[in-house]
Amino acid sequence: MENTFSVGLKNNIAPQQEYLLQGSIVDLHRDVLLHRLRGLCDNADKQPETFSDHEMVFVLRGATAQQNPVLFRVRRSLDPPDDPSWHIRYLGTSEIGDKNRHTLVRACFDVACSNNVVKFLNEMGFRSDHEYCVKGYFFHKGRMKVTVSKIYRMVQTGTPDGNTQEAMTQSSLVELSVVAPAGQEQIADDMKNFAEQLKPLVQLEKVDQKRLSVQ
Amino acid sequence: MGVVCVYFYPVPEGKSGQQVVDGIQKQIELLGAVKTGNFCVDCETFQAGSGIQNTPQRQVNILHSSEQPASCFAILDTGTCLVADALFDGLMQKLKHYYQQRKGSKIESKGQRYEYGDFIFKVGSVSQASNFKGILVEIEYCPCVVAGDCMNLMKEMSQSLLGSAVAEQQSSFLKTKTDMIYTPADTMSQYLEHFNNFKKATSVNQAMNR
Amino acid sequence: MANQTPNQIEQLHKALKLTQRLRSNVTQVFQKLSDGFEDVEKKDKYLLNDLHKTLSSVNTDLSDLEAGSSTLGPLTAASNSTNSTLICVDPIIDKTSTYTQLIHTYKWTDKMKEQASYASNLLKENQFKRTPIQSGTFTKRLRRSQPACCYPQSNVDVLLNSLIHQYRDTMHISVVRPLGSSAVVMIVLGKTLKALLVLRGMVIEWVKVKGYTEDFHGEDGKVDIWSSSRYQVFQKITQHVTAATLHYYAPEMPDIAIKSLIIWLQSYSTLFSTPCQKCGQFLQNGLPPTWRDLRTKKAYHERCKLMEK
Amino acid sequence: MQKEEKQLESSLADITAKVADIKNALASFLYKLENEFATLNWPTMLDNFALISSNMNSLSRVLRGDKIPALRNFTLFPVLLSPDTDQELAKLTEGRLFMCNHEVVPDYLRTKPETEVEDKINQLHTKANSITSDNAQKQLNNLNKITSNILDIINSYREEWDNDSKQKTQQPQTSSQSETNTLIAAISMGKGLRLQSQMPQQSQQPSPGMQQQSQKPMPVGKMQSSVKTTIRAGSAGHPYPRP
Repeated sequence: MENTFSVGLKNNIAPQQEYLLQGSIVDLHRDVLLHRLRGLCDNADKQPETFSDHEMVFVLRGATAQQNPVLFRVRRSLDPPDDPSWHIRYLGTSEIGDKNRHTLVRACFDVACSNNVVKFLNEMGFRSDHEYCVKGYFFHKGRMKVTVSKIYRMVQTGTPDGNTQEAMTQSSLVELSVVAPAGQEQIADDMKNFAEQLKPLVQLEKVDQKRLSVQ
Repeated sequence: MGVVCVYFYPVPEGKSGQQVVDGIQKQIELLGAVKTGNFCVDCETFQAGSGIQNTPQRQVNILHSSEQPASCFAILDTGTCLVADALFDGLMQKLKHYYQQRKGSKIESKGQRYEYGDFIFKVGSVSQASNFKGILVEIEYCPCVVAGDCMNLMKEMSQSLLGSAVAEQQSSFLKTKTDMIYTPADTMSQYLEHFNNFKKATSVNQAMNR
Repeated sequence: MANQTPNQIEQLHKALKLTQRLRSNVTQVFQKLSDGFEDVEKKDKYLLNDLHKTLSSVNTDLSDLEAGSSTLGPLTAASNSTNSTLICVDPIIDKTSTYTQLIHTYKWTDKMKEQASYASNLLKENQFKRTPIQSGTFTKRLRRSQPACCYPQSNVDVLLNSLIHQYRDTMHISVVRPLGSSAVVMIVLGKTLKALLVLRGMVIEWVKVKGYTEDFHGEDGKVDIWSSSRYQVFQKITQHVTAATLHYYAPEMPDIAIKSLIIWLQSYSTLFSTPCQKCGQFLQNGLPPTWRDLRTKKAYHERCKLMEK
Repeated sequence: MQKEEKQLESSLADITAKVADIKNALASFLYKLENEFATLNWPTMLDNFALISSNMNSLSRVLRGDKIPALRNFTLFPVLLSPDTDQELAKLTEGRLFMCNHEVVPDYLRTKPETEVEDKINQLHTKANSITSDNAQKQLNNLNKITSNILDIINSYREEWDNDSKQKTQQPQTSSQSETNTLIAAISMGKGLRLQSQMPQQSQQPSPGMQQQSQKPMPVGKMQSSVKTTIRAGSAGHPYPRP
């Protein structure tokens, strides 16, 4: 049987490429940004949607140096706390590209899964690397997705609640992303135009993550 | 979505698999069931290489079912079953340095699907690398969600269809899950159990032939 | 008006024409008489002749008219009914067929009345003694009690809360009131089935049974009391439970009716695990024993139940 | 000698051509001003000015050019003055000048300013000379002072305005590059998110004590058990129900 995934790959309809721009906003001015985003994005008549997620990053390491470690990001929603939805996200290394491309591009698989994923990954040989909580707002305009969120460090591992978290910084992370099938470069232009409209509040840029790790 | 029992139907000496399948299908049609298309359950096995830190070498089985076309069931040899989007196949490819697909390991059960009242019957012939391996009959009782509740009811149905010898088999897996809510993942675990039995049987046969 | 035959209409026309002619003749006579007579001596004979001629024509016209009108008969049979005849006289309303509909309705109500009286006669012969109306004091108390459908909301809530509390181990009962006073009671029985009861006051008006995996909420999140279960078992059980609500119906003690129905409903928790008490089998036509005896609560197949009695 | 004459001749032709250009441009501009003043707009006005000025420029370039002999050295001498109308002249000047007589010649062939103007210049010269150098110095200083004062005022205003506009465009800082980097490093590489105790083991090479640790109730294991219990409760709502 030809499974749906290989059919998707063949017809190039499986969304697997993420186009990304990142920036941040100081908490003091976050409401201004939210207001502007609400005006710019779809569903302006409704209150912005909030989200609250717990992300655990798992890593699979080889014994030898040739095997690159593989990172799986397991995320679950804390928002209805009794019925969380889980998913695994795999992110490839991001390409900065040349000046003609306005956004970061990286491989991206989002796979919804059942709630025993942590046990499953542990048994597969994955080990927990780090974890954090993300809370914030979520907008969309067409297929562009904008999140304005705060990152919380976990003081203790395990189930997160208000007492075991502390905010990383006094800023919220702003991300503009589209997940699309490969080869749709014109999205980057749309995203650039959108990012222009948020200046000078937020500078959404392609941030080289490799450069950050050197610092 | 209800409780499913998967039965192994032995092929008696001197009969071909197709003949037996036809016989069962005739029996089902006599009962008054209606043909509702085809079904397919397939399974691929991935074996861990030696290079994972601090973990015994595990085996991951990836199963797909035509009944849940957008899902993918990943079952470890420890019994843990992860239900995920079909895109999980893509994730397995990202792990190819750690988990390699076994060549010729793909095994599948294919055949007719029938509906009768609240029951669904599936008669599948199992093949691995286009070699016929045996017959699996799946009986699903849709309205019930707890396996323990309808075990005797299922037994009665399977007795009338497949004979008491077959009906007596009960999956060791189902016995452990009598009072929990039944999920499609449990069905996949049953299939995996049977698939593994088929593989074992082949390796034993091969050993004997040598 | 419309239902008169063309022949009658023709005769009506004739009669109208005759009346006109009679009128003109009579006027002629009076005209001549009022004009007066000059030279009576000379022409008296001639004048008398003339007068005689006109009067005789009047006479013939009159007799013609009388003959014509006798064939016409009374105008309409409905003329003796009340104001409704006025509707039929109005030519504009005549087009809207209100009148004919009205007649139909009258016929219907007549028919219904007739059949209802038959039914009541039949029922009288075959009395169910559901409501024990016996001693004098008891009947007095009953007369004061209000009809079961108009119990105040608070009373219903008290009853439902006590039920929720009483059966919290075996079933999960929840109450919503999507449209004001009528309560919709949703019951989840173990992991076997879900049932929905619609109450009007304390009367059970509607019952629906579905599987454990199915939901009584439509796609818009509102309570959906109409859609049936997709499984045959629960469609069948819905029928049985509806029948049982009629059996347990007690207009004078509505709370007992609800309580006993719920106790009876509990026996369905073993729907898939109990074989039929008559034939000892689980399945009959692909269905488990869907009927529970109303008193003993034993499980039977639908057909086995009939044979038992 | 002959060569020089030839040169003169050709350069004269050049000059006449250039002058004719200017004249044409002027004439067309005047024509426009008189006849199309209703529809004339500013850009076309500017175009016309630009045309004239470019013509003037090219004329002066010709005059300054090397090939032109120094015209200053040539003398123009009116040989014949006559009070009679001269048809030829009228034709040459397109009807502007009909005769070459005593009245018009001084105007056309003038090399010095008019006498009245000359007088005025002389007057100013004498006045300038009459002021003493001290006085002149004083006035000069005064003027310098005033101009420097005005300059100061203008500068201070400019600074003020610049500040104002800067504040308007820049606003208070709404985002910080360093915080952006911290956040992105955190979510992409877990920088600053790993717990202190886990950091050395997990991010660097494995220590031999690792095996032991996985048996102890380490934080990851704890999480596992909590998840196990949620499976029982959570499996009621299967995440992928199929109709």
